[in-house]
Amino acid sequence: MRDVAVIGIGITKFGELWWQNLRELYVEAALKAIKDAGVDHLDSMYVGCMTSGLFCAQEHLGSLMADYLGQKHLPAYRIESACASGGLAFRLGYIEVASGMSDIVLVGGVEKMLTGADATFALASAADQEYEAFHGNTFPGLYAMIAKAHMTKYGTTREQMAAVAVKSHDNGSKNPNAQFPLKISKEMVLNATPVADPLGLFDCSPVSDGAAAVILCPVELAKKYTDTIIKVIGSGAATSTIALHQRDDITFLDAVYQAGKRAYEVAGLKPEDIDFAEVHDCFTIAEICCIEALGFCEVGQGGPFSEAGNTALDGKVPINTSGGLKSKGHPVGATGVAQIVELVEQLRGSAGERQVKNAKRGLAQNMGGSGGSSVVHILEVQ
Amino acid sequence: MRDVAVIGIGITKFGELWWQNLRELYVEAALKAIKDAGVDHLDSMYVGCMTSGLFCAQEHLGSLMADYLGQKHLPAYRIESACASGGLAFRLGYIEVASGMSDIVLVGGVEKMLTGADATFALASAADQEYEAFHGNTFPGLYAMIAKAHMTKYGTTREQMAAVAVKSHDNGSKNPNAQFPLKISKEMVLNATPVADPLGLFDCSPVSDGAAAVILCPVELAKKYTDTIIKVIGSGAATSTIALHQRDDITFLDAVYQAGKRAYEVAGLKPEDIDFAEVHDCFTIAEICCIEALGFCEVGQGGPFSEAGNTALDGKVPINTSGGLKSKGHPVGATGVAQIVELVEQLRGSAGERQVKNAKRGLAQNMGGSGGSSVVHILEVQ
Amino acid sequence: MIVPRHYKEMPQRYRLQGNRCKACGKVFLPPRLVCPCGSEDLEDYSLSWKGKILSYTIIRTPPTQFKYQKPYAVAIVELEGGGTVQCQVTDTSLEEVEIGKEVEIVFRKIFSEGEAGIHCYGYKCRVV
Amino acid sequence: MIVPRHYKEMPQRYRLQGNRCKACGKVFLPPRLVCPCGSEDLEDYSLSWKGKILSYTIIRTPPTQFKYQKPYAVAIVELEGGGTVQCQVTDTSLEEVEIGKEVEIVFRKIFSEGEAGIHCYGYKCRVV
Ligand SMILES: [Zn+2]
Ligand SMILES: [Zn+2]
Repeated sequence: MRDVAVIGIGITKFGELWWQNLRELYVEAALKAIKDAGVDHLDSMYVGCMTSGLFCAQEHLGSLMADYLGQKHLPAYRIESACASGGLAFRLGYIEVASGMSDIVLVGGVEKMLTGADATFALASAADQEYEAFHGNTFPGLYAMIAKAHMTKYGTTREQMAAVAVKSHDNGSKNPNAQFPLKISKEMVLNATPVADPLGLFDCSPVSDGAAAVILCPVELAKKYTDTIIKVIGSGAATSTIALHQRDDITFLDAVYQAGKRAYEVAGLKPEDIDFAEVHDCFTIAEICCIEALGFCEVGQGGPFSEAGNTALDGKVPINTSGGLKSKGHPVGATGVAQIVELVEQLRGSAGERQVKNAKRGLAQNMGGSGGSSVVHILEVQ
Repeated sequence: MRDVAVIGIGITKFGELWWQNLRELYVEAALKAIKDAGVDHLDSMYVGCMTSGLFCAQEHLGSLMADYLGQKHLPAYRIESACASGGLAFRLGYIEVASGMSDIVLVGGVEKMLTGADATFALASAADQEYEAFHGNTFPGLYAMIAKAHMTKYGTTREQMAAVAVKSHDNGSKNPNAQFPLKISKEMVLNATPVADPLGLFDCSPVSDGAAAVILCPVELAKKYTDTIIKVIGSGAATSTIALHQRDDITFLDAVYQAGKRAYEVAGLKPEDIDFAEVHDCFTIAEICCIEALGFCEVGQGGPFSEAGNTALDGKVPINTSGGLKSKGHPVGATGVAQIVELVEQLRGSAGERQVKNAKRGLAQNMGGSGGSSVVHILEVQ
Repeated sequence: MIVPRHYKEMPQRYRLQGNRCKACGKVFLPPRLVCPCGSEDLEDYSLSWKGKILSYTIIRTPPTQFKYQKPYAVAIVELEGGGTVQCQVTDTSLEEVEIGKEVEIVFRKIFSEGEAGIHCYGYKCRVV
Repeated sequence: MIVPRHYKEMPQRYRLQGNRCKACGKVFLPPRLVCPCGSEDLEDYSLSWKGKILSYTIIRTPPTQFKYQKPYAVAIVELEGGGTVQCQVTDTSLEEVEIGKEVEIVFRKIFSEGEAGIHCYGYKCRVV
């Protein structure tokens, strides 16, 4: 398999983008990525999107997006794995380039969530519809159950969860594309409107519109386009039990652990070799569980680890420098690709105010549902 | 890239399967394929499905299906390209095995359409929702427009279209898994309830539940499992303009032409080298346009070519020996994988009453929407 | 459910507001960000309200939200000065709908959506 | 829309009818065709109507079809003799819902669906 590099990135503003529809969001991000890379054609395209069916009554996104991107006849695939759709699309684009089948591949992610559709209902399609959603549970509800169990088992506190949100908003305040680029206080998190106990509004990522895109090519070819070679050095994907109640231990995200393990193996690295990471903080408790499963701290210690500042921009391992899903926004299909965009910004040294010092290796971890699937990538600047 | 073989196949009955839900259909087909291949593990899985979101309010099929297949932690992807979802899933499984990343890959396709949801509405999500479905057009309506234009431009007749349906049902009557395994007459087609003029009920494939699955591995490894090596010798995919009215010529399916062209190039073959084919006959006119775009007859001559018996089981190039979407049924996400299953049955010489004599090379062509995407594979028995 | 989506599309649906590629002249409804010719230099363009039928069908089994309208004709209309649309044929007997017939675009209610019965408006055409 | 789907699930929802792996003893609701241990030798098994709460939450922003029930508790319940379910906690004040509490399964209406207001029934639990 060939070595693969990311040579272009593009992203839209994330937020309530009433004036942009599904195809316009996607094309905006894709055109930016194409220009950023400087490529004059594409060989193939992967579109990560969770549920344009339920939000927009629109499937067949490969055809729609290739058409509106003006790429007549381009082979194009739509990849879905709930909120991990973007990350898995990236993995498949990576495999196609590595295989030798294609040279220039665009991977885009998009979600148009503000359409008038019931977002709570649509997002529940990532859970076991018949045995979770049927009973009235929701996405915040599933993570709330994880939080309750984590608090009981490990003594994790609401204050520790709040520290995660405060940190993410600190970073997001430095990201012009963030949906909520504003700092918040621990008190705001603790006193926010309850959504699903123990989670309040500021524990939850928002409902967002947005798109992101990247261009992949073989490392050998990348030298034609750029001097800063950003290489994909690790990739791993895994699934787990879809329904939360059927898992042996609901506090441990084993799909994240498995995906991370494989990515570390491919890269020949350990968690301590990672300089910074984007992890899937759809809820504050999710970030805590993800950094545990990825080995950035001990299992059960994600709360105290976060509260002590280890995950801050100047901490031991900066987490979600972009602001994360929490502050940047979470257009679900776009999220996994947007994480790669942030990794590239950091590795290029172009992350501005939120730049991590000496960022040489970054990890992106994207997750579907309540942890039923996950995908991890490790990128390194050469 | 490594050579790839198909070593296992599995399929459910197609039809109105009220007693089986989405996950049960998929797992039944997948278990059959695993047993047929004789493999003891899987490395990766691709699930083709169009719109389980609109039919079942269920996304995240990679996680759901890996879980219910008992394959804990298996990397799994859901691929969507409307009615070409299954065929594109097969192509991505093929790329993954060819790349060297995985050895044993399961590709499954599934659709549960009889759920009480409005199937006409759900299927219209394959078209341009905002500029086709919004105006009240439907899938039969789009193909009806193609038919009207084809009749006007080339003189294609209703009788020629009816001949396609009669031939498909002749074949389907020999397929125990077919939804409608019964012979029909030309008069039945011509006098059927009108659906979208000029198409009547017997011009249209039915609404179906069903699933199909295949197992891929490198040719080198295949020898461990079987003496009959069935190799993927060609693969091509393409998209085109999603909205019918924006195409330069609505009678020519250029995504089919492009996908076929690429598959022929990879295989180093011409249309006349193909012994038999499964093509995407969601409507009688679709089969006519597909055999034209694939080069089995001259452009515009698909009608007379079919009426003259060239596509019959004992004709020049037998088309849809399985009964096609028309008689076998069309659970949309399953269709592309079911086409591969039929190719393998024929190449193994195990197609029973519908066996094509000297079947050495078969072609499968799967299509999304009104031709907005297509994928073509060529398989050969070694 | 469709309302915020629909609101976004109003300029296209109410005024046939699309755009036109300055490089190759191709006309688009809805407007595009990039032309298949590769150009991103597109200008606003309001499509003509006159055209002719390229193809059509009579829908006899519609989706739920159109059930009270059946049977109805849907046509592909090529507009004078460029661009094509797909829309219902209204104010015309079904027998009169034929390929090649001249039509004019008219503004109509398309369907009513959801429990609240929100009216969605847009263009149809009629044979002249 | 959900009715034919729901009908299929009735044995599970009305009688907690699942199955059990004869090789490893694991209990499943809904029934499975193959156990993660690899065995396809599973036998019908009706889950117990008694159990205890493993975790829970109070839903305050429900999806549309549950809007009139809010706030309500949803729990993960481990049943005696194997198997777990996720369901609402009913006939119980929200303050009484805690991890470790013993519950019994009861048969209730879950929600009403669609314009026709079809009732969907199934299991809930209550603290005993
Ligand atoms: Zn142009
Ligand atoms: Zn077992």
